[in-house]
Amino acid sequence: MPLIVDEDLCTSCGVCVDRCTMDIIRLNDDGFPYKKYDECWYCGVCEEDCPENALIIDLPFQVK
Amino acid sequence: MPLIVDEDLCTSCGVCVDRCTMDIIRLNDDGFPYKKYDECWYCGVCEEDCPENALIIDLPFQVK
Amino acid sequence: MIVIIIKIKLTKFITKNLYLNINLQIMSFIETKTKVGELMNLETDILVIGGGSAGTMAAIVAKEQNPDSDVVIIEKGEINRSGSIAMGMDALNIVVQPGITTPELYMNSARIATEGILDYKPSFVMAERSYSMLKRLEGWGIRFPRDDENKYISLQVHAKGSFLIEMDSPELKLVLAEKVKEAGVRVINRTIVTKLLVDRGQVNGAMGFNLRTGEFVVCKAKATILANGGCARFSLPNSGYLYGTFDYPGNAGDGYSLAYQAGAQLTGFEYTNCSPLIKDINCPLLYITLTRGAEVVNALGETIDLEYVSTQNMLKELREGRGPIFIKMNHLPEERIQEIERILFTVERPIQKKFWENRGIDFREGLIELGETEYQLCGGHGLTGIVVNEKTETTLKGLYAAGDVACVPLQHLTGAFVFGEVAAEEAVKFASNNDLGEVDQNLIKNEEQRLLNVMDNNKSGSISVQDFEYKVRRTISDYAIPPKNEIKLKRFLWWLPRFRDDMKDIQVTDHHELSRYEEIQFILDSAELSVHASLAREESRWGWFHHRTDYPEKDDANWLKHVVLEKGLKSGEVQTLLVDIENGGEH
Amino acid sequence: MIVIIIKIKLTKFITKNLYLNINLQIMSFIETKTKVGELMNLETDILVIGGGSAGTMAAIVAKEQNPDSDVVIIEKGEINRSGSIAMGMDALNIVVQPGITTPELYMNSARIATEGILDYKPSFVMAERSYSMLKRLEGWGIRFPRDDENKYISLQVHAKGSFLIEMDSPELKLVLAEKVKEAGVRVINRTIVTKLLVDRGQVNGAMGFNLRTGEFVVCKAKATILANGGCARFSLPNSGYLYGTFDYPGNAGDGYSLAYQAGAQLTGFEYTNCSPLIKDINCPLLYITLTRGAEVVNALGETIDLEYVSTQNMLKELREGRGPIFIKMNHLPEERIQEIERILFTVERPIQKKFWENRGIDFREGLIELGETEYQLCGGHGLTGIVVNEKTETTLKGLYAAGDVACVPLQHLTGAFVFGEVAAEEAVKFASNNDLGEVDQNLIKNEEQRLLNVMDNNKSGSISVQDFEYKVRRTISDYAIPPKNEIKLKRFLWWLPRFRDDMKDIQVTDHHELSRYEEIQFILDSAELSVHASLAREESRWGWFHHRTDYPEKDDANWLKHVVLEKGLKSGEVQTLLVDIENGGEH
Repeated sequence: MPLIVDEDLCTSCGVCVDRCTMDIIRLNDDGFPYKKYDECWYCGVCEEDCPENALIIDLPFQVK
Repeated sequence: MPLIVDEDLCTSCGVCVDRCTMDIIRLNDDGFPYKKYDECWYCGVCEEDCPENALIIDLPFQVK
Repeated sequence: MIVIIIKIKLTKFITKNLYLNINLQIMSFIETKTKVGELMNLETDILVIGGGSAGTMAAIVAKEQNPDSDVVIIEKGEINRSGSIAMGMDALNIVVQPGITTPELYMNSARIATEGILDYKPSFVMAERSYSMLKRLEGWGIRFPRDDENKYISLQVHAKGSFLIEMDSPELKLVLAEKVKEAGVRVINRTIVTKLLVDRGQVNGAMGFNLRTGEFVVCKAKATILANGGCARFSLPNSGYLYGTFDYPGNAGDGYSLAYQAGAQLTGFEYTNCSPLIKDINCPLLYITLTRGAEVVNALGETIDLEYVSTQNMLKELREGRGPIFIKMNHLPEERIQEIERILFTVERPIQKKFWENRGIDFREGLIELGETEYQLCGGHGLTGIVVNEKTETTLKGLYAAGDVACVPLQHLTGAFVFGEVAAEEAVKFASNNDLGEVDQNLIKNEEQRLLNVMDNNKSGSISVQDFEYKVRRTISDYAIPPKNEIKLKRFLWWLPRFRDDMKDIQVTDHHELSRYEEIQFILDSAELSVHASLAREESRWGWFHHRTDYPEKDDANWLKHVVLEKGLKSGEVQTLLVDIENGGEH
Repeated sequence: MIVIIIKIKLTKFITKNLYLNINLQIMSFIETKTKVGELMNLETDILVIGGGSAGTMAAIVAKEQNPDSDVVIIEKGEINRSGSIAMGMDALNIVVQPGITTPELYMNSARIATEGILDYKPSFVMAERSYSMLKRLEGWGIRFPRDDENKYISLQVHAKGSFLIEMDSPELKLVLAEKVKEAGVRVINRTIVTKLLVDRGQVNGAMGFNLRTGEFVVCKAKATILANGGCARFSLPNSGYLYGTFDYPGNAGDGYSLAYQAGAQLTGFEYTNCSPLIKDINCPLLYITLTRGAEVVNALGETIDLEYVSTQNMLKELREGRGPIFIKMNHLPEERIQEIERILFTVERPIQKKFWENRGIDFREGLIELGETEYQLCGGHGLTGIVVNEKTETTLKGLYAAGDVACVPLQHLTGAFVFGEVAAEEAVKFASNNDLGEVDQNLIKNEEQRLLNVMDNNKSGSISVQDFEYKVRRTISDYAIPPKNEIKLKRFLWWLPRFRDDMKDIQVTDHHELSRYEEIQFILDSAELSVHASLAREESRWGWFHHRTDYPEKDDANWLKHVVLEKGLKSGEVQTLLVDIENGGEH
């Protein structure tokens, strides 16, 4: 259940990391967000609050 | 749910690897058995057939 | 103390690499502080634990009441999007509009919905203050749509009266966070509270840690408001996915456990409740669709009779083998469908849009299968919480409780806001007459040491926090939810000390995992309280939610009472008391 | 072809490091061949797929019948400890002892137990040949204890007659493997069969791969015996642990899928059955304890009436809210407890000893909680399998089936052995009159390419095989097991093509994982067959196991029939036929 990141749009601003309601997003070595922990509630905040619309979340496999 | 191996007794003979009914045991770099895959049926064959009685299996956490 | 907020405006002209470097530095700074041991020492007038609907309202109103008082919010997430309404809500469920409905009428409805387990005063106060709360929110820019006659659009989901008022507010939580900031409230984000500071029955603040940096946080306070939600992570969701819960899964019973361990009284823990929501994903849609003409049909094609929106009737269909049940909308006009879609896909859980696209289902044709959610404990959707009076006072001096953590049955979002307001008023009054209480430094040292010990001892544990939680919650599913009986409930009590002991085998490698470890303790405490309450209530009540196979009947003669729980002063065990219902269940 | 067996005798004088080096070399040799692409090309007279109870017996007897015939066993595990009886068994469940019971009496019992869904001839043949099978095993050194009067110890678990004979044989499987070796059978271990070779309705062997080395294995054969078990990995165990099943989880419905895809007929797939066994661990103990005086009590303390060992009665207690249920033994004399412990802790699932020690439960005091196992499909414990006659002939020329994979209802271990014997006799006869059939080389190339493609395309899949299987089996739990109805069953059919399509997202990084990937296909095929059969049978039968809420009654007038399934020649879809029961359910 990955985050789908448009690397051309993402500015590595970290808003998704800041806002994630379950504290599961971090930036990887290239500065792009990924789910470090498998605890997504699919609240949609990361996608909604991304200032560049660079991010799409996929639903966890077990619930989709 | 680890295999508990008595490293003094284990001769790295590989019988546990050979006999495992779910094909989940391998020898690590030190020649000692470990569960490479989390698919133990706790049949007990590895423990029973070990010629040195060097091996004890623990039950998977979810069923014990 | 001065809070410095650094805000870097993003512009498209700054190169991406610059951002990247800045942010990587910030991130690595965050990640390298990997030990509890750093200390943040705070003092405040009013500490609010939990920055969701109730907590933000409490903090804002406290500053309104006394701009000179210092107010701190400690929030486990991040205040802009924390709590259960991260993505807004579609309605205020309980609003008594002057001239249209009355608090008394609401009380009639609520008493039916709770089968009489309802104290008069708190619920009445909520109803009474609900309209001014709507006006407050409207004043802050929250939209409450009106019809052609310029009336708020209301819908009937209660037995008597249309109390539900439509609200169009995807940005509700952002607005609240902005108001918090404007008010000058100090916000400590990403910090989990693990213990209240208590001295001789008075609460003097709280302790916890930052779940990214591990910084140990101690906050002394003249008054403390618990507003950190119910227990959403109770039994196992059907999907097996631990976080696929109806309510926000950050709510792990934190507040129940904190209050219980501090010595407060709690009640309603026998009412383990669930809902029929979208199967697998567990997102809500009942009120939104059913109030707009949707029907519920069972596997035999029969329309389920819903006098009003009764989830119990639907769950019965599932239990009695007439499942699956579905929401059917293909008879609705196109504009109604679009209205439903607009609400469902923009507010509360907008991810639904993606879900239905992926499933290839269009409401115009396809049926929406409903499934039973996990069971939860909650003051908002249920009857569970800390004992409070109409002033949000708990049984501990200096401790107030508002929102899902407090037992004002079925209070929904309205209750969170109204009692956030009330808690602020009361806490400000209390704080103005009190100094910072005494704090035993050993309490603080012990809590820090306990957390340090877990980080030290659990590094190489053999069980992941998720595997552990799975077994705990599966065992809750096996023994602590309906159908209940004495033997099942006692089986859970057999497991409890084993689980607590087995926690030494949980692997904890960073402070994020430490927070999940702490949450498992909250879940176990919540379950312990629930099981004791369920054992105590030797009857069945609130339909299926406290159905005991060994006492299958409701017994009003003997059991129109609260089961109240508290920690035994000497035994350290759960004590149960039977307490009469305020106004004898009548008014 | 000559099989060279290298046996290095272990002595304590050889240094450990030497062992280590030898073994590490072997292991690294095994692990480095990580591509399907190597080819093992075999030809044989008789190919036995599955080296468990039925398969080893078939191979041994085939060599007995014609020592000149070449016999190959392809086994997914390793022959010394493969199949469902890796650690031995405590009893032969069905033995007709001359002068004590009769095949006719057994048929009466079996007809009651199967509610009439029983062909006369195969079950009769099994009963008839059961005593000589006991004698054969005894001749091989398997111990059947006798009482003071020198009679075999028999216990009654059937409605009529004591057919269960005690057996004391922890080493049963090792003895069978030794006999296989002595007979000169070629054994290909760690090889999963993924497809049968079929030409114009005749089976000519099989293909698969070594799940350690990835070597692609093609074995042409004059006759093929399927003996690879039922589907133990069907619905989800209550523990959520995929491999915590009652039956050996290596049985994933391999044989059902292979036979179906090859065009054979199958039957009894609507009888999804489960058992009340030790909760959480799902190990068996019912017959062993209940035949020795143990009782089953429910949560209300009532002893459950068990006219004979009826699992359906026990499951009803759980369903109707009177659970948990327990096995109670505290009234038994010490020597009886010790006898039970000796059996439980040495044979079949000796791990139980560790389980009870860990739980701190002593049978002298504690109760044993029973839980419902996952649902399974099985010819041994159930009524499901490939259509066979009393000669083990399937509906495909050259293909025989024996043991759990074949539908001889409730045949247990006796059936595996007897029909292993029968299959060998028939296959040897058939092979002596047949050459190796034609094999279309494209079939072989296509199958190899399919496997290579999975290894290539699924390297970086986003879903682990275990996560995938969890969802598949949870969905089976949701829709394909009792209580059933048309809508639920059709919901599963909605999921089927989605699951098959989603398999492209499964991560497969080695051939072990590839074998788990293939097993998911077997599980999906088994579920598809089961759902179609359940839809076809528009009545309820065999108690709870095929209970339809939309057809809740048993209807002997119209439904004393087999639902037979086969793959439609043109459609490629499941076809269902209704077939009369041999001898009209009577004899």
